Amino acid sequence: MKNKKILIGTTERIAAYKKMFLIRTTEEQIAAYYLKNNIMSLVHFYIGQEAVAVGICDALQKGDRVMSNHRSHGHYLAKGGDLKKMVCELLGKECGCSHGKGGSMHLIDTSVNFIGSTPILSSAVPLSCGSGFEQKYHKSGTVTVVFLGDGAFEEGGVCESLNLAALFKLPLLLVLENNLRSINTRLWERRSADYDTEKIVTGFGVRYIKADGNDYLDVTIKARELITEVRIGKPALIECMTYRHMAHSGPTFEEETREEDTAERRKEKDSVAKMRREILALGISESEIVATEDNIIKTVADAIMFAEKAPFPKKESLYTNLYA
Amino acid sequence: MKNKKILIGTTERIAAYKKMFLIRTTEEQIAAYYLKNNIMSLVHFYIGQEAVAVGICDALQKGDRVMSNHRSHGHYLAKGGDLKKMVCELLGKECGCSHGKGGSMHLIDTSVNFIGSTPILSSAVPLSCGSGFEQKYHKSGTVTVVFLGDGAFEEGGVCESLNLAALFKLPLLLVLENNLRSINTRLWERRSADYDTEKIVTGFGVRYIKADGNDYLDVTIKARELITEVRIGKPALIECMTYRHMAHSGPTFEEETREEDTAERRKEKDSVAKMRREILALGISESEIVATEDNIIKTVADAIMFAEKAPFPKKESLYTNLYA
Amino acid sequence: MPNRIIKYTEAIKEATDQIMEVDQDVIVMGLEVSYKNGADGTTAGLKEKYPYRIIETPQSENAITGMAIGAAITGLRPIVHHGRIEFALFAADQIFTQAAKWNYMFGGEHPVPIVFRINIGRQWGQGPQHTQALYSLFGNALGLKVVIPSTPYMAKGLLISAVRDKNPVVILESRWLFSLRQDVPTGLYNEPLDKAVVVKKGTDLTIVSYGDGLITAYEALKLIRDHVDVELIDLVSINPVDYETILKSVKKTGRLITVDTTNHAFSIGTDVIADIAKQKLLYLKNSPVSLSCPNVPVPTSTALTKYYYPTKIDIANAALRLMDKPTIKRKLTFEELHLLPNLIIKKF
Amino acid sequence: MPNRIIKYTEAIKEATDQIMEVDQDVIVMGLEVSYKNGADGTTAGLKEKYPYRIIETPQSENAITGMAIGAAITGLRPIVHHGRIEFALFAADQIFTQAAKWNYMFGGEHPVPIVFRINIGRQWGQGPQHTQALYSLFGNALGLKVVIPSTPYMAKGLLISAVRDKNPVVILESRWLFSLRQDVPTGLYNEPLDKAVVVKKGTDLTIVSYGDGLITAYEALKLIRDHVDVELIDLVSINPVDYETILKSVKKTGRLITVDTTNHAFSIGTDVIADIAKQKLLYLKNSPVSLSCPNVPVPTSTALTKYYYPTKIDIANAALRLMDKPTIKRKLTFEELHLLPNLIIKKF
Ligand SMILES: Cc1ncc(C[n+]2csc(CCOP(=O)(O)OP(=O)(O)O)c2C)c(N)n1
Ligand SMILES: Cc1ncc(C[n+]2csc(CCOP(=O)(O)OP(=O)(O)O)c2C)c(N)n1
Ligand SMILES: [Mg+2]
Ligand SMILES: [Mg+2]
Repeated sequence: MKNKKILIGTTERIAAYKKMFLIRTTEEQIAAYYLKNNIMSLVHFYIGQEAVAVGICDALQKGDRVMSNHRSHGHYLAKGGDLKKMVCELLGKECGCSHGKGGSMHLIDTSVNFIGSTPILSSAVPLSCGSGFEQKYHKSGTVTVVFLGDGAFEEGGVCESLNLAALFKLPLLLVLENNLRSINTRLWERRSADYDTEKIVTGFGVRYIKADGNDYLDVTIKARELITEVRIGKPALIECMTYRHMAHSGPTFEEETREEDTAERRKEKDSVAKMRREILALGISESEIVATEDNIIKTVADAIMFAEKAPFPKKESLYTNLYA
Repeated sequence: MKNKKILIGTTERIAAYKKMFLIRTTEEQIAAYYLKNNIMSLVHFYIGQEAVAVGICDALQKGDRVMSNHRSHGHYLAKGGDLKKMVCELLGKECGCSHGKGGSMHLIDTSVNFIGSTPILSSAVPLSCGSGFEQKYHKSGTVTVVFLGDGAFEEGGVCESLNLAALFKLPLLLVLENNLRSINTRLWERRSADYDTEKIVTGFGVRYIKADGNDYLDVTIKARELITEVRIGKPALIECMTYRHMAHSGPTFEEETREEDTAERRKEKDSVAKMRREILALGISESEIVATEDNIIKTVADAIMFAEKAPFPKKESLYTNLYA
Repeated sequence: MPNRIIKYTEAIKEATDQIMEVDQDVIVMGLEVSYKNGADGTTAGLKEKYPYRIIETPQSENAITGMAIGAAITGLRPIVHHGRIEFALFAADQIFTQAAKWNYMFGGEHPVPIVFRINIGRQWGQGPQHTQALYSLFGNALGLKVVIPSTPYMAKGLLISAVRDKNPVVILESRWLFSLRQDVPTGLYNEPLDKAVVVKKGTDLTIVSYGDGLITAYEALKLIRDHVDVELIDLVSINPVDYETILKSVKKTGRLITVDTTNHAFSIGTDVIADIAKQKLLYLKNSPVSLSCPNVPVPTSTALTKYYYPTKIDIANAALRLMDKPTIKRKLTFEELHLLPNLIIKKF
Repeated sequence: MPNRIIKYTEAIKEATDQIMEVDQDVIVMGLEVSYKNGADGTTAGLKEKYPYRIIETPQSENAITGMAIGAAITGLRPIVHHGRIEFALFAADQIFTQAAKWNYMFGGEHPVPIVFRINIGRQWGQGPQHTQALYSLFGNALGLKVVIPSTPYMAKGLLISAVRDKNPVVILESRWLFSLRQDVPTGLYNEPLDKAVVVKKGTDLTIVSYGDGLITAYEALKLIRDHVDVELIDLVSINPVDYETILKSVKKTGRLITVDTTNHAFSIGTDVIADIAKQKLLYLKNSPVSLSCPNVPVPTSTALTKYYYPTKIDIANAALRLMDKPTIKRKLTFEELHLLPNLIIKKF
């Protein structure tokens, strides 16, 4: 792996860090905003898992598509989704990416081929097979990526989809973000000691690779290699081991049931901090980084302010869009 | 394997042949009856797969349970289900095992722990996990067996159940009857070339073994070995490779889409004929066998005659049993 | 255009074939759709003509349905076939929570042009787990359009409209009607997805039904032709229900019978009757009457199913009773009760 | 027995605990049921007390539900918890095709003593895929008993009855009611699974509702106490519906309002109204009125959901209008519209 890392150049690394930091500060500022304003709308924060979203999306081309789940802010932003539209959506505003009808769990930005997210565990996986099917049918040469968690992986529809992906040779990459938890439950509560994800995945004829989901470079390099194959109809699954920093949902933390993923260890392994060290090591100065960060922080603060002031959808909007 | 076969003694082999022959002649006579009487009620014949049902059920103890699917006549009879009640059920009579309400696809005889069959593909698999769960909960020392086809194996609920079986250490044996077909579709139409059942099954932490489903001895010996382990909470799946002789449903044959499973090959591999050769080789005379067979044929003919004359359920019966 | 008499299943196949010819993005997915008598003949022969567009599938209703929806979202126009509603239930999430809600939940402009062809209902020996219809689920589900073709003509026209629609359309095909025959136009034509059809005009009373029940009612009319002047309405769509057409009729006749081929709680007839009841200043000559099945699952023995579904005699007598006329006594034959009606239907 | 005021969720937990104490065969399965605030507090602390009977599960609704049903068939009495009806839909086959039909399809004597606790309905920011109820599906499904507890008292009594019943019982728990508080008996008691409850007697008009809508109606009554004498009925069971209690009331009042907290097609109110409409010789003083939600999925923004559900003002005004009295004008606060009602309810 080590030597492959040189394939990712300085500019790319800086760009990646910026994206990771954007996701991080967006989430932090939104969490603070929710707390301050007592917002109890359902929300799932992505903090801790940024290396996965950015590592994967950096391996994609513009025409490639992404689908996602309940924890989709990071995926949306990594794919280039519009920040303001996302924040507006979270605050239920008319200019949100789903015009306030969807909220945090229903992000979409088809202009960048982020083609939708659904909070029903695993549902995006069969849907993403369909996207891959269409890409293949129209010989577009593009791929579809779907993000799912370790909990969602236990839904039978995922196994069915793995079979479809292999059978129809779909240009599909499944990104399994294994943060060791489904809500609070730990893997050992849900799987026997002999459970072997790789065997299951490859048993259906889908390639499998494991990556360090707290390490941008590891994720993105492995993803790039895989995607070349995916593009020619060899579907794959990449399992990214990572940690979710905050509570399962809501703008809070939850430390009681932590095992491997203690606050200390999460801090030690934090992907954003790690990436920051990487670019510091490239010779970028601390002050340069801070300036960049400040810029991003401000952009996000502006977006939140913008969203706060943006108008709510009108009553009439309730009744439209039942049908297309 | 060869040397293990001596473990199954002469008496047992003869008994097994009788059961296999019972299933065979029952099916043949019912098929003839359906044809003659133009009965168009849905029915799935088991002919060809007898070694599986009998081989497995001979490995069970009385308290052990069986659940089954749409093709359940053989499983029901192998577990010791009442013949007359089955035939009555097929003909829609009041004295049928389900009082005419269920028909061919809903056989049950709890007196011999054949605890039910359902034609919805894969649905019996989660249910059988529950039976195994109960056995374990009440420390009864018994096991549950569930029969499913290669088609049903593709339903996501089966994968979910494999995980549950391993996680909860259920005394559950899944019997995968791979007759190469789901209705007419062949395996290669439904699975990629890299599909590997063993990997999938063991990936969930469930033991896997493959058997020659046209060979009673192979099935029953492997099943006996497995079940000792199953009984102490190590779930397993046995995949029995076999052929379905008749059409998917109805009292007819279908030869157009056959590949490996041509009429010729089916005849060559026929499990009942094979078992007959085995007991001939044991020194049982042809005339003895024929006499036994004639006896069974007559028993079945009697059962059909009995069922034919038996009364239909009364109108009132329609309205009862919505609730227990 | 010349017409010729074809079967219900042939009408479906013809619609599929013709729409596939003109729209390269139409694909068909389902179990056995690529086989000779594919999907009861409704896709017969199409695999040869469209080798890459008739897609055989594993036994994985959930993922297959989801894959089709995903393809619809991204530009194809899939037709998914499910041989029984009970099989389609494995895909309940994809149909009711994903496809149905997709456009609304993203605030519009996210069409899901997909057709779900789902076979339902009565058939000899299919029993409690192979004969449900779940109309109430489909009628209540927001975001779906749901139609029930009662004839070959409707089967063809509705399927064509469904494929051309931008929304998820469910077509509930009653297996009981698969042998019906009718003069069907040879070319492409649309039948509206949201309009009830007045099958026969009349002044005495209104009968509202759909699918297999509509055909039974149609047969019942022949028995009482000289005694009651019935207005017969084919509901066609149960989501949305065309209340306007029904209301207009009931305003005229003042009497209403609904015929359901499932149990009565939360049934289609119930929905229709409630709508009439809520009308202000509408005075009926008699309380609405609902004919439906008993409050139990469908048993398997023909000795029991013969009492299960409302027959043409039941419907005829309900109409006669409502008009205070003497009722008919006649027993139906085994064939009438249990075999698919082998009728030739005139164009409504 | 001394009473004390406890929350809806506490009442559920208490029922579970007490029934587990007396029946060793009762087990609980579901996601997070073994955690501290398990299943929104409804199983909190029980894992410690019953380590082998509170069963944490993987994300596999289909197999988990099927496993529970299989255990019920063979002798246990499982309670299965689903956090949302949308999650339970993955187990649609097991609930509607297996558990519901099992006893009938085997001709009786094959009980399925299982309880499905399914959380449903409105909640801030849960949106189109986390707030459905699918009442019409549950009301129509043969073989299930389906109840909707409207108060802590009912939540406890109905759960106890459900666990003691030999049949599959679905309890639809409205999340909106989780903070309601009430005096609840400390011991075990049964509430009938098939009886509507007259919450308040009255003579002017009958209001029929259930769950969250019932509580809203209960609140509405306070606003019009001096103007309309309402008879308020809690439907309690939607499968079967206790039409008798409703009919008796409507015969007396001659006026009917139904309150639904979902869209109106194939709704519970529709079913109730149709039953009244079919009665011969029942003359109402006015057409029945149905209050329900608009014909669209539940959006997420509070700016839109505030118009979605019938409010106490809406209900009050519908009653006033039916009595030809002047209506009320009042705007509800954000808290009233979007936060769980934090009420103490008197015993009905
Ligand atoms: C089908 C379904 N079941 C249950 C839920 C409730 N739920 C929401 S998120 C979640 C945890 C999912 O865990 P995982 O897939 O690992 O994703 P993570 O939250 O860890 O990112 C659960 C159980 C759901 N949304 N959908
Ligand atoms: C969920 C579901 N989907 C489809 C069907 C229709 N169906 C009945 S039997 C069958 C073939 C099953 O094949 P397999 O499981 O291999 O069993 P076999 O018939 O070969 O014994 C199918 C598809 C069904 N009963 N249930
Ligand atoms: Mg997780
Ligand atoms: Mg097979």
